[in-house]
Amino acid sequence: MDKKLKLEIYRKMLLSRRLEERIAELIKAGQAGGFMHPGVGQEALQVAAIAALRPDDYLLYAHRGVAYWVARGIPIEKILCDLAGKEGGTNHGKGGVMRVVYPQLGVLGESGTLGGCFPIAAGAGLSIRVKGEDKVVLCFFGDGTSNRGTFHEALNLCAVRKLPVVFLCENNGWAVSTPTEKSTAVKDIAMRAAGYNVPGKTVDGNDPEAVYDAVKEAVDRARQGNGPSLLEGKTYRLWGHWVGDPEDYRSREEVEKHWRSDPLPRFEEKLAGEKILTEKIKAEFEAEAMATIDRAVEFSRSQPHPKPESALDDVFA
Amino acid sequence: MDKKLKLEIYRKMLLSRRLEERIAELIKAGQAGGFMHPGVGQEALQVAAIAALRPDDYLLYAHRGVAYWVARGIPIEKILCDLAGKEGGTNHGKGGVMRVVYPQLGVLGESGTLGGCFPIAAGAGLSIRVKGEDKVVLCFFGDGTSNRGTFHEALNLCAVRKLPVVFLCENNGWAVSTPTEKSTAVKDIAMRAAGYNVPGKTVDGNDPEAVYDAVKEAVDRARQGNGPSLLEGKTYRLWGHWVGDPEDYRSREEVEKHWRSDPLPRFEEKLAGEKILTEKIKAEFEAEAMATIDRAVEFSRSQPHPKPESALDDVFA
Amino acid sequence: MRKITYAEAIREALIEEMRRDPSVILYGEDVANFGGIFRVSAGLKDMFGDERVFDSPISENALVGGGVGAALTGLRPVVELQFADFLFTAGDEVVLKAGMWRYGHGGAYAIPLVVRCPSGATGVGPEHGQCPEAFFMHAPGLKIVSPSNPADAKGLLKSAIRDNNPVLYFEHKLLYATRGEVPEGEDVLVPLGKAAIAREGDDLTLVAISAMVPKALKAAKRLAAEGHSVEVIDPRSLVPFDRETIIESVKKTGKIVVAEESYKTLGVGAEIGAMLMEQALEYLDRPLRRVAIPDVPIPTAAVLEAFVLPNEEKIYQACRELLA
Amino acid sequence: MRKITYAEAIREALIEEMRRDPSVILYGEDVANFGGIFRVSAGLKDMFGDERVFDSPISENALVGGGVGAALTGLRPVVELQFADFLFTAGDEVVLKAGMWRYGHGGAYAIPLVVRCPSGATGVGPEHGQCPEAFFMHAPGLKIVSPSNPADAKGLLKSAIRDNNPVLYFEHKLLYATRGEVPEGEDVLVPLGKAAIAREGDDLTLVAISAMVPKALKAAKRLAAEGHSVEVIDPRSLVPFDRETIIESVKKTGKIVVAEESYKTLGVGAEIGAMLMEQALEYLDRPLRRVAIPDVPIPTAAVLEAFVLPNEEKIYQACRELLA
Ligand SMILES: Cc1ncc(C[n+]2csc(CCOP(=O)(O)OP(=O)(O)O)c2C)c(N)n1
Ligand SMILES: Cc1ncc(C[n+]2csc(CCOP(=O)(O)OP(=O)(O)O)c2C)c(N)n1
Ligand SMILES: [Mg+2]
Ligand SMILES: [Mg+2]
Repeated sequence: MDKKLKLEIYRKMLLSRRLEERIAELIKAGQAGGFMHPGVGQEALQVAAIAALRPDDYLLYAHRGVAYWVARGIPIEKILCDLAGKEGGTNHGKGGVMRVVYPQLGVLGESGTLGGCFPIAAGAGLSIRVKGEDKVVLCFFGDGTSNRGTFHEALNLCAVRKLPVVFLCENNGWAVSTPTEKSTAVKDIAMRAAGYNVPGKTVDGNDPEAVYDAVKEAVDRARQGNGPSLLEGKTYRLWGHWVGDPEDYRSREEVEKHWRSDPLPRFEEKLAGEKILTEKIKAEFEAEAMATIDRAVEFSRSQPHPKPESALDDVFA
Repeated sequence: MDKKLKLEIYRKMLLSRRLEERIAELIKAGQAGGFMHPGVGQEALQVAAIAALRPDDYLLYAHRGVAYWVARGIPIEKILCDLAGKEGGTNHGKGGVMRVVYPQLGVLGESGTLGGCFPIAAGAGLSIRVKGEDKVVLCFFGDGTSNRGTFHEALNLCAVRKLPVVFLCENNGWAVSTPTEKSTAVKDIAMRAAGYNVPGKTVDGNDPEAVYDAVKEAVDRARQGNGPSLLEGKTYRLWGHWVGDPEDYRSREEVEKHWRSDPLPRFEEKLAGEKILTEKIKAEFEAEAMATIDRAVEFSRSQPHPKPESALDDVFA
Repeated sequence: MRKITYAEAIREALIEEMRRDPSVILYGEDVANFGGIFRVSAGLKDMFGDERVFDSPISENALVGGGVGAALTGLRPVVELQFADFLFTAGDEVVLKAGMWRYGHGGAYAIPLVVRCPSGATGVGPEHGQCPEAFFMHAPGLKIVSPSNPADAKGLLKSAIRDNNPVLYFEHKLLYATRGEVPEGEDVLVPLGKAAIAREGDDLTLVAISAMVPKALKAAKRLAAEGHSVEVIDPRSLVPFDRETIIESVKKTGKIVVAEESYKTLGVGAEIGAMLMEQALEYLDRPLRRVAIPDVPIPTAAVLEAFVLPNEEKIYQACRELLA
Repeated sequence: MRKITYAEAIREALIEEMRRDPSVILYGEDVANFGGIFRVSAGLKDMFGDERVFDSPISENALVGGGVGAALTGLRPVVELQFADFLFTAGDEVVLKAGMWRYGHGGAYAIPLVVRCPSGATGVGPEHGQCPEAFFMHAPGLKIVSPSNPADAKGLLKSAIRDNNPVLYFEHKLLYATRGEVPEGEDVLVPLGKAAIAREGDDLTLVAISAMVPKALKAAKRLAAEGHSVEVIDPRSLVPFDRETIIESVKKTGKIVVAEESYKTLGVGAEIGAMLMEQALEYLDRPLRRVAIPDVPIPTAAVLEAFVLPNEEKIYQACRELLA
């Protein structure tokens, strides 16, 4: 990973973190008008993985946080408009922030039912294959979601038809209040690759370089026509399942332990050690993030709500 | 496996074979009134596996053939009545021969949608566990069916809760007209066990002893509270998918090759070699099979059709 | 009489039935450790142990199908889906397994299964806010209940658990916090298949389902102030469906409005309309009015959601129109 | 005009549309190697290659959901389910993905997907013999067609493939072998949303769906011999639904019978009844009659199946009753 890419990943991780902090404030103050599953702690995995894509590749993100969209380059103000159900977002209030969509960058949207993404990803892979393109599909999902039947059906279909799809599990140790080991029979989700005869690899999801390398390898493989892969990044959900989650199902110690491997300061220190990130750049990134977010909040506040009767639009094309 | 058990397995394999031959005749002559997926060639797997169960265990058979029922001891005449949709069967014309049911021997029935059996099996396992019983569930399924999402969900659920369920795949190389390798990403279905951290084992499904030993081991393990297993017997569908299948999708050579490992003569020779099966016993078994089948056909012919208005019964308990 | 919330009433029913019958179990995503994402089952794991109350993987097919398998073999499972919408995720298990296993096997088994389905639009969009009762009312072999108040929530859930058939139990999320009088006593049941007359009246029959009942009652009150006597009927159970009570009412009033949070086309109101056209045509003196979602998915933004959802005002207007 | 079978008509439509548009693909279980278990797609793999026509695993969720994903990204997939009943197996993918992806994402994408669903009772029991149109007619975002003859089968399938929305295309198994005139020409379409008047008449409106149309026509003929003029309407497409044609007919006849192979409660007849009660109450001079399956699963044995299925005689009797 070159210096420029490292800095870019760091910048997007930071922007995502700051954006989620602001969104949490807005939600707590009753000013956001929306609902959000925060991704704090998982930004390294999300940003670094998406850095391995080409602009014309397809992305199916998961339900956790904003970093996917920040990484892909969707304007922040659009995200905030979607959160608030305002015009000026990507879905005109129809789907909220859980359904950010951006066809220009291959962002296909999100399934409200977990695991709904897997067949969609396979289908996008099918398209690529039939059209003879060299695009790739990246499909994120949680550890808990790996227990949906659609995971199995889609992995198998992609494997038998060698479709260019990279499945990337964000294993953050929890599904709402249920720890992974109580719901999931394998320690590493990537072990499930054996059921489909595809490469499976588990990496430290809080290490952007490890993530980038693994995803890049899988993406290249898919692009060359060699079929799907199943990757897993180990990470941790530092915040609650949603903003406001009482979190009475897990211990403070456990959470605090994981704050010590928060990927943001960790990457910061690493880049500082490598003399890539200076205090000056850091300060600039922080200032830029704040300014971007402020502007976006302003924009979203100034945007109108969709016209009520527009609720009847968009059912059919 | 002791001598008595070997003979018993042989007897039931033979009876099943003769019964299917008769059913095929009846169907071709338009005299059966029903629809059937023949199991010719798979009797070793079906009969030997079921021999490893206790009478109070639960059974979810698959859609292929009669040997499951013969093995479990369901009276032949009931099977024929179900085939013909007559009274005197097990489901009073409601479900046909695809839904033979026998609560007395834990035979739970069949799902018309393939893979519907997996969650049902898990649920029966849950019952056993909650009630603190030491029963076991045996769930048969085809190679093609292993690609249903329910397979994944049920295996995982059984594994995390250590439910006493043995999943047994009859890998016969085909799903209707689709060869296993075209639909299924792994060579051995048992490799999928890795995705659930449970024992997985592939055996020669045409060798009743190998099947019995593997199933017995898995059943014992389940009975002792050590959870589920995934087994696979390699076998071959010697006849078409249904009686009347044109079979224009596979070569005669392939089929003929597999007739040479037909488990019935193979086991016959083995038992003859071991001096367990004499010509006399064999003749007795043949005669007994024919007599039983003749009686059963007679019985089924003599049975009335269900009363038309009984179609309205049994929706609710 | 003491007042408790709808959520508390559900919880009480669960506790009483689990105490009464060791074959009742409860499972679903986050029901044990967390007490359910709506906290309806808080504390039950501690009361009944983690064999009878447990968290499951995110595997709706296995949850519902597992419930069928457990019911076939002697348990009375109560399965919680996090959102009623996930019934579609388990479509085969709900419609073909729960609904048809008994029939297809000639009555050899009963399936005493309850699936708890939190329903209703709350700003969470098309896949977490539906009231999908009408889809399943078309499916043979399933019983369906949709309580509108705490007393019915408790009494119907207890009946559902004791029933020997699969029951889809729809608990409306916006009702969880509503309070109402709930009689004590472990054998106070509300029978499946008996509508309630929530308010008597002579001029118009207003059938309202689930969270529409309180809104219908408010509309009826407004109309009363204007001199119109509206009879509000709460079917409570959609299968079995108490057709008699509605038909009798319409024979008296000659007018009918149906208010529901279903999509309009083939919502419950369609069956009511057709049934009346079959059995009470000569008594109908005004057209049917259906207050329902206008055949669009449920949008997320509040202004859009409000536009498509039925509410007190829309119910009031529909009644006014017929009473004019 | 040349006569071909319903199955041949479907096959022709597939061939013509695949020739016309390289983004049309066909997949499903056994559609390629075998040409489909009903052999409707025989030979297509050889014509279009195994990238565009292929056999899939037994994975209904992945098939339908994959179709949505492929449609989102520029293909026009035609997915064959072996039996219409398997729509439930892919419940989430059909109702929430195909039906709502576009809406939930504010219209960002179109979903030009066709799901071919062989329907109808043929002695194969509760899970292989349903006509489940009415379930999906309640679901927003899905178009639904049910052709009753070869010409419509071809023309509607071509329209469905060219449509930019998800279409559930129900092909009744008992119609596959029926023959009828089918015009030639690759641009002969039958529009979605336009009912056909299969026979004109003045005394009674008989709406019949799919395989019920030929039976309704026979019943109408018998009634004609007795001096009754029955108008037979074939809606052909259930979403969009040509309400106008039915309402106009009833305004003329004052009487309506609906014949369908759905379960009666909340079958298509329920919507027709409710719609008429809303929009044509003053024209109705006789009660509604619905000829449908009496809310039981479909039994396997011939005598039982015949008892629950609608047929010519039951249709005839229902009409007679109203004409008396
Ligand atoms: C089919 C389905 N089941 C349940 C839910 C409710 N739900 C939303 S998020 C969530 C937990 C997901 O866990 P995981 O996949 O590990 O992702 P994480 O939230 O940890 O990022 C659940 C159960 C859903 N949306 N869809
Ligand atoms: C969900 C579902 N999809 C498709 C079918 C139709 N079908 C019946 S048998 C069969 C092939 C099954 O193959 P396999 O599991 O290998 O079992 P085999 O027939 O080889 O014994 C198919 C596709 C079905 N009944 N259910
Ligand atoms: Mg997680
Ligand atoms: Mg097979």
